[in-house]
Amino acid sequence: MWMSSICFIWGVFFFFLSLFMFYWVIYLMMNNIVYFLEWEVISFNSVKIEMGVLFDWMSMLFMMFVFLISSVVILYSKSYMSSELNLNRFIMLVIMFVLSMALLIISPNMISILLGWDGLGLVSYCLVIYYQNIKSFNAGMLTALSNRIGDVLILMSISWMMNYGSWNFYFYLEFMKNDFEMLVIGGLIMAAAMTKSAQIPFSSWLPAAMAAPTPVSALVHSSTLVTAGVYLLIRFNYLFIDSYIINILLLLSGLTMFMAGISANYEFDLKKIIALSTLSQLGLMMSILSMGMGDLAFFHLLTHAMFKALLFMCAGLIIHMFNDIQDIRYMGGISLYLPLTSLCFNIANMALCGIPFLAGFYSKDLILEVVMMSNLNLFVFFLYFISTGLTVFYSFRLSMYLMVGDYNLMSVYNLYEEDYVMLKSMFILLVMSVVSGGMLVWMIFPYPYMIYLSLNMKLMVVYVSLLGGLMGYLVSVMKIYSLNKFIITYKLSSFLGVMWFLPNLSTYGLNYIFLSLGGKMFKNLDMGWIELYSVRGISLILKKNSIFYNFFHMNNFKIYLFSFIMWMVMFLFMLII
Amino acid sequence: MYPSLNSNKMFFYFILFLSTLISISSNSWLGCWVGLEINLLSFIPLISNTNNMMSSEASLKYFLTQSIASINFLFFILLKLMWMKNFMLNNSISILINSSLLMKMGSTPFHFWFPNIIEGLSWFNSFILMSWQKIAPMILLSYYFYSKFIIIIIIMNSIIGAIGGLNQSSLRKIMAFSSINNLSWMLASLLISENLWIFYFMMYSFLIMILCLLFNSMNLFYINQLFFFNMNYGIKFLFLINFLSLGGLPPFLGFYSKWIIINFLIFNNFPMVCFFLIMMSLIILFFYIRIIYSSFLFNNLNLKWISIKLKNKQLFFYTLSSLISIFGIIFSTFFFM
Amino acid sequence: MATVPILGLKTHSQKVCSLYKRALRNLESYYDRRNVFRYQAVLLRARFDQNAKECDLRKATELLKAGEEELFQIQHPIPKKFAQSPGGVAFERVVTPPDWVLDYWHPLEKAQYPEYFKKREERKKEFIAMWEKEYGQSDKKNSH
Amino acid sequence: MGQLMGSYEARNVNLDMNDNPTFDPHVGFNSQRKPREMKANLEDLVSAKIPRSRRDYCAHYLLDYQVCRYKHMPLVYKCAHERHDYLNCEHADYVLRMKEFERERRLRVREQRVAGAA
Repeated sequence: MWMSSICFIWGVFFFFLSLFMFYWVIYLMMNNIVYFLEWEVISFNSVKIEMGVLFDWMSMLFMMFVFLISSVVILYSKSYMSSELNLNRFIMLVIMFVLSMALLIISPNMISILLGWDGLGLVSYCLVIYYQNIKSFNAGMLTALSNRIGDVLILMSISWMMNYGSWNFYFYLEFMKNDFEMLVIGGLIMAAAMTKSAQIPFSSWLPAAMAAPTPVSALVHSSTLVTAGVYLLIRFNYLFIDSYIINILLLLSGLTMFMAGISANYEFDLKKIIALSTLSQLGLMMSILSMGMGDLAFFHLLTHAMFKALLFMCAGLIIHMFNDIQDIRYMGGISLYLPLTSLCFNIANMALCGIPFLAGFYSKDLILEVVMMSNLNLFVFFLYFISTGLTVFYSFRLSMYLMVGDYNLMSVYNLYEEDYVMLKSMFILLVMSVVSGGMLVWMIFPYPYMIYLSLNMKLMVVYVSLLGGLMGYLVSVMKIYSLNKFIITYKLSSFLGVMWFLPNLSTYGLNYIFLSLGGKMFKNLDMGWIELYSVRGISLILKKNSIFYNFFHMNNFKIYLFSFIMWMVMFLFMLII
Repeated sequence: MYPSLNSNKMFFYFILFLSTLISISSNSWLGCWVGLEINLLSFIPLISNTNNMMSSEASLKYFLTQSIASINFLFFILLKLMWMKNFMLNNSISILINSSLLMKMGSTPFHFWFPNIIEGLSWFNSFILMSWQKIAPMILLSYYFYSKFIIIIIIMNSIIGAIGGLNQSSLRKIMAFSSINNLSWMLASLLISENLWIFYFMMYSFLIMILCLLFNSMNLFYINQLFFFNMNYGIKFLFLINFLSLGGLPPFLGFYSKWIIINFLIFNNFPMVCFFLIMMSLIILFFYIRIIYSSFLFNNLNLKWISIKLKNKQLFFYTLSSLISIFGIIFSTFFFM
Repeated sequence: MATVPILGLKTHSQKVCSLYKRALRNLESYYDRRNVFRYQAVLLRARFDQNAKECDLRKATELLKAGEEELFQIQHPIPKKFAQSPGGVAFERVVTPPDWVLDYWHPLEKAQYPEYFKKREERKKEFIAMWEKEYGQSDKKNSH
Repeated sequence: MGQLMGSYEARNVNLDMNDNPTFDPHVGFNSQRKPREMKANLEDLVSAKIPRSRRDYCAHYLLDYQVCRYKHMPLVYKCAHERHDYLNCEHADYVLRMKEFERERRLRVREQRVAGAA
C-alpha cells in the first residue's frame, strides 16, 4: 500500500505544483514582469558569491512543463515499476532529478547553475544504472563521463567569470558582449550545452542512456535533462547574436539533426529509435537557437517535451506488455491488441512529424518557415529539410513496424490493455501534445513572426514530409523478393547505422590514447625520474647532510671557543690592516 | 612546569627580566654590556639544579660561552669608541660586534653551545633560553648591523636549523634547532623593522610556550616517549597540531607571522632570503610531522600502565592556547569583515 | 584430471553446423518477416547442401573458411536478441543471488528459518558424501 | 533559402541583402516620393519594452497587439485581429523592401550597362 501510494502522493504534488506554475506564467506574462531574488552569501575582495533565483515567464513555463511531465511519469511508474522492491529509492531519485532541474531552471547564477547541472548529471547516472546489469553500467559510465565534460567546462567558465566580480551571467550578457573574456565564456558554455544536449561529438551517450527504466527515459532523456543544454543556451542567447562562434554550433547541430535522423532509420531498438529522434529534435532546437531565434527553440523545446514524453511512455507500455523486449523486429500488429496505446503512440508520432494542428506542427512549421525566411546558406538549408523528411521517415517506419503486420514474437500470445494507471497518465500528456502547440503559439510570442513565402517554398515542408512518409512505408514493407538494401550497401549502412561511429569515438577512441599516455607517464615519471631525483633524491641528500652535520657536534668545547676567538682575531687583523 | 616558589629563584627571575630591560633601554653601549652581564649571571643560578649533573654542566658551558661573548663585546665596543668616536660606521667592526651578539643569542655559526646546553635544561629553562634570552642580543643587534653579513647568517641559520634537526631524537634538541631556524626568520624581520620583529617574536614565544608547557607537564624528552603517549586522542590531536602551527602550515596561527615576513621580504627585494626561509621551513615541517606521525598513526602503543592525566586547570589553559594557535588566523579574519 | 576434453577443439562437421546456425541467426536479424526469413533460410540451406557431400577435406576447409569470411562481412550490426538472453537489453537485469550467500548468513538470521537450514545442512552432507563417492577423498595436501 | 534564391541575381552587381540603397530615391519617378513616417513614438515603445529589433514602421500595430494581449492574457487568441493587422503591415513592409532591393539591383545593372555602352 505504502509502496504504491508514494507514487500517488508525489504525482499529485507535482501536478498541483505544475498548475501553480501555470498561474505564475499567466501572472508574469500579463504584467510583463520578472522577479529576481538574490541573497548575497559573502562578498570577498570585490567578488560576490550570491544565491539568486529568477522567476520570469520562461523559467516558470519550463518548470510547469517539467513538473507536469514528472507528475505523470511518477504516476505512470506506479504501474510500470510495480514489481520493483526499491520503488521508494526510484521515486526519490526521480524527485531529486526534478529538483535539480528546477534549480537549474530558476538560477541566473553560474554557481547555482553548476549545482543544478551537476545534480542532473549525478542523478541521471544513478537512474541510468538503475537496472544493475553490465549494459546499464557501461551506459551509465558513458553518460556520466560525457556529462562530466560539460561540468568541467562550466567550472572553467565560472573561473573565467570571476573576472567580472560576480557570477550572475544575466547582467553581463549584453553589457560585456564585446569583451574577449565573455567570448571565451560563451564558447565554454556552448560546448557545455553541447555535451548536455548530446550534440555531435558527444552524442553517443543519449542512445546508450536508454538502458534506464522507461519512465526515466520519458522524463530524463527526452524532455528535461537533454533540454538543459538548450535552455542554458537560450539564457545565453543574447551573447551569441552576431558572434562567430555560434556558427560552429549551427553546423554541428545541423549535422546532429541529420545524423540522428539517418541513424534512427537503421536502429531496431524501440527506445533507441525514440532517443535518436530526440537527438534529431535537439539538433533542430540547437540549430534554430544558433541562428538567434531563442524563442522558437524554447517553443519547440516545450512542445517536443510533451509528445516525446508521451512517446516514451507508450513505448514503455509496449515494452512492458512484451516482457522487456525492445526490438521492433519482434513486434507488429499491436494496433489490434493495444488500441489505446496505439492511439497515443500514433498521435505522439504524428505530432513529432508535424502533422497539422498537433503540437509539433506549430513549432516545427514555424521554425522551418523562419529558416526559409532567413538568409542562410544552402548546406544548412538542406540539412534542415532532409532532416524534416527523415523525421517523418523514421516515424512512419516505426509505426509500420509496430502497428501493421503480424505479431512476430511467438505464435501463441495474449496482450491485454487493462493497465489504466499507465493509460490515465498517458492521456494527460495526450491532451497536452494535442493542444500545447496551439496554446503556446498564442501565449509565448509577444512579437509574432511574419512569414511570406512563394507557394513552392511554403509547400516545401509538405513535400519532404510526403516523401519521407512514402519512404518510411517502403522500407518497412518486406516482400519475399525484395532486395535487402542493407546487405547491398553494407559498409555505408553500418557507418550510418551506428551514428557515424560516434560511440567508438567516445568509448575506445579517446580513452586509448590517454590511458596509454598515462601509463607511460606513470612508468617513466612517477616510478622513474621523479622518484629518483625528487622524492628519494632529496631525502637522501638531506639525510647525508644531516649526518655530516652531526659530526660537528662531536667536537670539543675548547675547540669551539677557540675557533670563536680565532674568528674575532681574524676580523681584528682585517680592521687593523 | 611552574617555576618553584623558591624566593631565591624568584629573585633571580626578577633580575633576569630587569637586566634585559636595562640592556635594551640603555643609551650607551657600555650600559648594554652591563645589562647583558647581569642577565648572564642571573640565569646561571636558575639553570643549576643540585639533583642533576647535566644542569651544572650546562650552567658551566653557558657561563663560558656567554662570558667569552661578553668579553668580545666589551672589547669591541671600547675599540669602536676609541677609534671611530661612536659616529662612524665600519663594516669590519660591525661584523665583530654582531658576531659576539650572535654568539650570545646562539645563532650559527656560533650556535654549537645552544643544543648542548639545552639538553641539560628543564623545559621551562629551555623556554626562557629560547625566547626571553634572545631579546637583549637581538635588540642590540638591531642598533648596529651589517646587512650583508646578516643575510649570510640568516641563510646559514635556516639551513643549519633544518638540517640539524632532521636527525635528532631528543625533543629538546629538535626544539633547539627549530629555534635556530626561527632565529633566521627573526633576523630577517630585523632587517625590515623592529615592529615586525616584535610581532614575530611574540608569535614564536607563544607557540613555543604551548609546546614547552605541554612537554613539561607530560615529562616528554625524547621522540620514543611519544610512541606510548597514552591519552585521549582528541586532546592529543589538539596539542600536537601546535607543531604544525609552529612550522607555519597555512590555516594555523604560526603561518600568520611567517606570511607577513614573507610579504615584507618580497616588498623589500629579498627574494633569495625568502626562498631559503620557505624551503627550509618545509624541511622543518617535515620533521615536525614525523614527530606527530609517530604519535598518531603508526608505532603508537596504548600501554595501560602509562597514563597521562592533566589537571583541569592546566587542561583549560592548554586547550585555550592551543585553540588560539590553531584557529587564531581564522578568528583574526573576522576583524576585517 | 586427464579426462577433461580440450575445449575449443571441434570436428569439421561441428564447425559447419555452428556456421550454419550463426548464418541463420544473422538472416533472422535481416529478414524480420517470418515468411521472408523462411525463403532466405531455404536459400541458405541450399547453399550448404550444395557442398554437403564434399569429401576432400582440404577443399571443405577452404569452403568453411570462405563461409566464415562471408558471414563476418555481412554481420548485422544490431543482431536480434531476446531481451533476457546474453547480449539482450534486459540480460541480468533481475539479479538472482547465488546459493552460497545463504551460508554466510549470521547464525541469528539462520535461526529465523530453522527448518530450512536444518534440511540444508543435511543436503550439504549428502552432497559431500556423493562427491567423495564419485571422486574419492579429497587430498589433504591441497586443502588449506 | 528563399532569400538566397531571391538575391542570387544581385550577386553580379555586388549587391548584398543588408546593403542600404545608394541611389537617389527620386530617380525614375515622376511624382515626388514621400519618406515613410514612424507612427509609434519612442517613449511608448520603451515603456512597452519592445525590443530594438522590432521598433520598425509597423510598431504602432505591435503596440496595439501588446495592449490587447495584456487585456486578455490567458486567452490571447482574442487578439487575432490585432495580430493580423500587424502581420499585414509587416508583409507590406517586406514587399516594399523587396521592391526597393529590386529597384537598387536594376539601377545598378543599368549603371553598368550605361558604363559598358560608353
